[in-house]
Amino acid sequence: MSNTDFVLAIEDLTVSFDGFKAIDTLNLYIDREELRVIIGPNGAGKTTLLDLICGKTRASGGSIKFKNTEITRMAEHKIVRAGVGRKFQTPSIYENLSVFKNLEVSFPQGRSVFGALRFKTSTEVIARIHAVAEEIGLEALLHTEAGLLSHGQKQWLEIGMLLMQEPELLMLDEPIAGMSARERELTAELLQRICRKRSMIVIEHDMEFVRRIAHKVTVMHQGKILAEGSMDKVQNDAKVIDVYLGH
Amino acid sequence: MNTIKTWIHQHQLGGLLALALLILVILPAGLDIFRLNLFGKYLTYGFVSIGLVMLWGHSGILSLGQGVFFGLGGYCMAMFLKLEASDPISTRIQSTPGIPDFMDWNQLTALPLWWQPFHSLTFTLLAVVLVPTLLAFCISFAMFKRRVSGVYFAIITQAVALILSVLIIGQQGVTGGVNGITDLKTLLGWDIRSNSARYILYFANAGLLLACIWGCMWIQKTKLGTLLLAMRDKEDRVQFSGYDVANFKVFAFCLAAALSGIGGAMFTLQVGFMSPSFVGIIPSIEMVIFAAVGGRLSLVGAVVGTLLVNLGRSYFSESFPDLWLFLMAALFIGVVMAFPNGLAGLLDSHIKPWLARRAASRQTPVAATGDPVVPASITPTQDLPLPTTIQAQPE
Amino acid sequence: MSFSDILNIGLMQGFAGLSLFAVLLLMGLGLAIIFGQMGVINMAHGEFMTIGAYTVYLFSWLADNRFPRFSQTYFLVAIVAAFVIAFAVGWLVEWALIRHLYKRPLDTLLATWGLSLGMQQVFRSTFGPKEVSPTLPDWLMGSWAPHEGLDIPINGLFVLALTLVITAALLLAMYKSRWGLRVRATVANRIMANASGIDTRKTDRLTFAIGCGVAGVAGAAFTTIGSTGPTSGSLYIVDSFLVVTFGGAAHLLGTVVSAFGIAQTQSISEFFLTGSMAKVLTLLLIVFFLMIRPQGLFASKVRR
Amino acid sequence: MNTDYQAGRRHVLQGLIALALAGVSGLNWAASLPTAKVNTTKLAVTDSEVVVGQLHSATGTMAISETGSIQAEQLAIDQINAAGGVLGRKIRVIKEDGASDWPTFAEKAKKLLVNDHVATVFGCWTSASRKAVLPVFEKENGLLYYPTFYEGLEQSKNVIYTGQEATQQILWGLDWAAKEKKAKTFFLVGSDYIWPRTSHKIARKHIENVLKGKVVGEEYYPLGQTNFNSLINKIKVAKPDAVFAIIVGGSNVSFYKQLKAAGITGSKQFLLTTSVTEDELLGIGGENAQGFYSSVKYFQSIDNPNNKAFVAAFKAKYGDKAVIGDVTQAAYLGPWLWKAAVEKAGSFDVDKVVAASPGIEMANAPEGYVKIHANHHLWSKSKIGQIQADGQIKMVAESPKLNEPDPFPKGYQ
Repeated sequence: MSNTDFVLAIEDLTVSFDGFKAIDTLNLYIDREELRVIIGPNGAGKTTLLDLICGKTRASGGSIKFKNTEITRMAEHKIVRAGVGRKFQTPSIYENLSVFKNLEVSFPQGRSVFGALRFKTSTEVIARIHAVAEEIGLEALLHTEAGLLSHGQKQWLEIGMLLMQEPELLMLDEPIAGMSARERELTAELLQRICRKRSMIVIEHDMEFVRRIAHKVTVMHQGKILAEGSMDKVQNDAKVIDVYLGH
Repeated sequence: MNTIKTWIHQHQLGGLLALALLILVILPAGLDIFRLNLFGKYLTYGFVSIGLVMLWGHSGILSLGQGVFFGLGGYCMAMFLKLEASDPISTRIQSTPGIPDFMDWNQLTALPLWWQPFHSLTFTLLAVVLVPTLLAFCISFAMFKRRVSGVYFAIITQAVALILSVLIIGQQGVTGGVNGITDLKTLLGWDIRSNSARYILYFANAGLLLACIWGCMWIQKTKLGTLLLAMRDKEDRVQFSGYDVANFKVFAFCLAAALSGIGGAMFTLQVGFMSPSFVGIIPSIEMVIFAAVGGRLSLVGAVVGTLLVNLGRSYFSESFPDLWLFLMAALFIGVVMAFPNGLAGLLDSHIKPWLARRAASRQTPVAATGDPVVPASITPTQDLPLPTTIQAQPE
Repeated sequence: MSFSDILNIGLMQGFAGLSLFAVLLLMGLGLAIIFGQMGVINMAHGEFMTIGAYTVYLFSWLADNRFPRFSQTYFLVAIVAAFVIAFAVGWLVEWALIRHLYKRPLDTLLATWGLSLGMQQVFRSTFGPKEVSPTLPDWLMGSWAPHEGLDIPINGLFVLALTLVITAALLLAMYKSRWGLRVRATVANRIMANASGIDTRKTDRLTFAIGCGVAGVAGAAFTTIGSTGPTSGSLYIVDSFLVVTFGGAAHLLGTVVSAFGIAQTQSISEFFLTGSMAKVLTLLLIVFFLMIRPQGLFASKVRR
Repeated sequence: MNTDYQAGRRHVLQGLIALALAGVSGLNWAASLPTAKVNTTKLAVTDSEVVVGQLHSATGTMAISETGSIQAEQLAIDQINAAGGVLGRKIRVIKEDGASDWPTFAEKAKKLLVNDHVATVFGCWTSASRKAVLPVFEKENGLLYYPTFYEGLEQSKNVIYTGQEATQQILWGLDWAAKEKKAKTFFLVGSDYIWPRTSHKIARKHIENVLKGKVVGEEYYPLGQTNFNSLINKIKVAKPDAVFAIIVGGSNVSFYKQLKAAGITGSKQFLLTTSVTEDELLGIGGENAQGFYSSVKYFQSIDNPNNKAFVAAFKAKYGDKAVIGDVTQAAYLGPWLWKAAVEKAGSFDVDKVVAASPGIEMANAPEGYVKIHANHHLWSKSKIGQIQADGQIKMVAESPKLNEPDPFPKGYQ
């Protein structure tokens, strides 16, 4: 059943908290270099789905395959090393460190205890940090303490930290929440740029933004997939209008 | 001269140098050998304190069982010294000469097998570091892989301290029981109780402590140090950047244990005995308080705090025998309430800005003050985040 | 040894386990509220128990010297008084100390450790450094012997009954009263609780004080089986924390089950091993169990 | 009577006469015994004053036990000062708090000897604290008067042990139990540390080899244990003629309260203990241990004129409710024995005082007659008392002759 071409293949995934099924026999397939947006009302299980993929929450049943490898029981850091990056809903960066250090820590080298002890900031690392900083528009702020950045800049920094790891699948949880119109604009451009080299899953509420970036949209409701397809298609889906857009 | 100054600033060695000046020059010059020996004893607790700075302040893991590792290091050293003190000639009045006196009292007629290697100084010195580290590894590996954290970890370390102290007291035939291992005299024939030996041991201890602080500063500056700090504040982010956080926590715990073990061994050498009262819960908590008073984020601060608390205890208990516990209690509560980052935090948040303001008002350019450890803006609230955001709740 | 002897010993040993269960539970209950519900690591818990013990001593002194006709009944009054006094001190401590530290739970450990040092010295200055012994009512200190060779300690029965009453009252209060609702809401989500009109500060103070009050009752009850001195409370503190942690800090019911489990393990192993080894064995089992189930026996499952 | 002691007494007499004649305390003494002569080792001794140290736990868990010793030593020192002091010099005390912490004891001992140069120290209670300070005293050549009954296995040139060592406390008591109480089977219980374990080792050998009895159980519980129900059931299973109990500290209270509640009372079970004195009964409550027997060398209720004077003086100083236990009395002996030895030696120098100590007698000790043995322990009479409901202990038997202290008993190791 599973297609080896998919970056991510989720089949019959189920998780329950004290009997409440947050995700219920869900199937989802993501193509290479696809930017998928997941929408749905609060409590639909969107964030839980991301948690399950990156290993933060453990599934009660079903399978998650990343590039045809089963990752359902894999340790979190191994899933990351396999190539899955995850951005959290609220910006999760190291506020006390500079932008440069934030990016440096995310560089995928010296990941063992003693490796980290021996890690040197080589020219290769510096070059990569500058490249990523340019990508996310923070090059001028490299030596600023991250806690002093604006909310939007923090979101970008976290995306930048993920880019340092060059993930093949990047998952973003509401990346533009709390951003100004201008910042949304820039973020949309950023996402479109970076998805050329990788697949992405984005959770978002802002329909304008979704329309702009999505290749395909998945609508979730009560732990299940309600509809899937292009933005136009799901927006005209009667079920979706009923449970979500109609409200 | 200026280049040296910048070098010191760059490497944030100002605090370390000040501490070195204090314990290598000022104290030995100003104190008689009795008081100096006392300070030597306090400095051995300093090893535990810097371990706690690395473990608690820097990595966010509170251990209430550091006394266990201090005790183990001390016991290893004490076993070696006791064997040396128990040669067949000085123990000829025993039923079995040549074994430690407490074994003889407990009808042991031969040295237990696991005591044998402690005839060797090399083995002993290795054991001083490795025995605490190994135990720390076993505990922390099991705990952190199972994601035990915060208060729960602290309470488990307490239970470990309790288990070990009951065991040591209960197995008095091979451990010396509640009296500990006492009456230690010589190290390779060198009388450790003479004044000259005390001076040498004091300086060895002080030098070793400064070296350990320097080593910890170096670790703080590597990527490992950055990661430990990052892990304390945003454990999830570190984990989802591809790091196995459990391994890093194990490292921090083992490091703190090794440092404590060294401190214990130095204690045995300078004080001349080791007792299970160190392994228990009360000394373990007191050691946390030493670090807290000095500042859990500052290596130098924690050592200074250790010295101050112990000095305070000696002074108060000599001068105000009826009130000294109130004074200590007030000190602990006061520090926690008013200066959560300890005396070092006070320096960073009040004194340095004040100095900077004064300097600025004199129209002199302000150089970046050499903060010994971490930026002052770090808040100590990350120990156990309460659920503060709505996202933490189930959907 | 005859069959009836074995039966008697079995019964008495079973009761020994039960009475240890009651002791552990009673010492853990106050902490389960303070530590489990509020996250405050109260190292002065033992000293609040000592307050209860000294209250009994005071009442016993009054009964001996002023009101001899109450010498058989003062104890019940003293238990209520122990609650009231420990409650009041707890209220004061929360106001002066704890409320400033809610955002720094590990710091509560240090501050309350300082507090416990200070309280011990207060006891020493007030009641003298030596232990004291309240004169306990005769009906409390004997044994109940239903037939030859079987003695059930009445003080054990008393502690057991008291523990059951207090536990039932706390469970009821926690799950049926408005206070309990407020506490649970505050624990679950402080901000939301605040937003929905719950005075979380008042709830905190009341909760802390009730926890201390229960500790006072425990201390009062333990005068029947233990010592009363400035440092008596320190005998109980580690066991209390282990009981609460082992049970899973968030659930009162967990504390009950955990106290039962630890008591049975310890009392059975004590019968077959030496006392020290029994203690080590029990502690090791707890540590291993917590390794396998870090959240304790009972933990609430939520998405974290 | 020992002539040396009489010589000491003669000095006192001379002193008193001198005092009466000159009207100024000690001046003549100082003139006849200049400080340079009585103090050749730089001790803190002046023409009018001699400084001594007192090292006990005033805080922490051991304060419960050690307070009595602190009070008794202070009382003895006050009395000595009132009678003119030692070699005409008033005693001044430096008090240090060991805080129930053995390293602190070592630190404070060092402070007293090295910084304060005290002539002698009265102090310590637990064996662990004594073991911690012992190397300090031997290294700095100090002198310690140690008041507690203890396990023996020690004999230091620098310590005078004014309490009983284990054999003195145990052997005669067990003989008495076998003879008077017809005890054949014994159950040994103790706190888990060196004193109970060593004592029980001696007791077991004596029971098995000398009394030809049987030990039917031997149990140890960690210090601080508060629950003894399982132990009590084990005792009930074993049904011994005698329980021999050495439980200490807070555990003691729990043990006796729970024994009583389990129906094991003095009227039903013979129990002999070496760890309960009037001090412990304050916490246990006499009614909870009523009828059990204690084997020590002193009871507050001993009926002799010396003791009556001692108890009266103690109560006058510390209040009517003050009680005096065995260790408290032993602590009271310390300053008097030191004074006698100093005056016999005619010097405060530790070596001379130590050399003068063996043979020093005290006929007017509250417990009766005591004498320092060459092994630095005291000859004393063992006594058995029965615990009363009011917290006093009534003496029921006394060994007919002085028991020789034997810290390294042959055949018991």
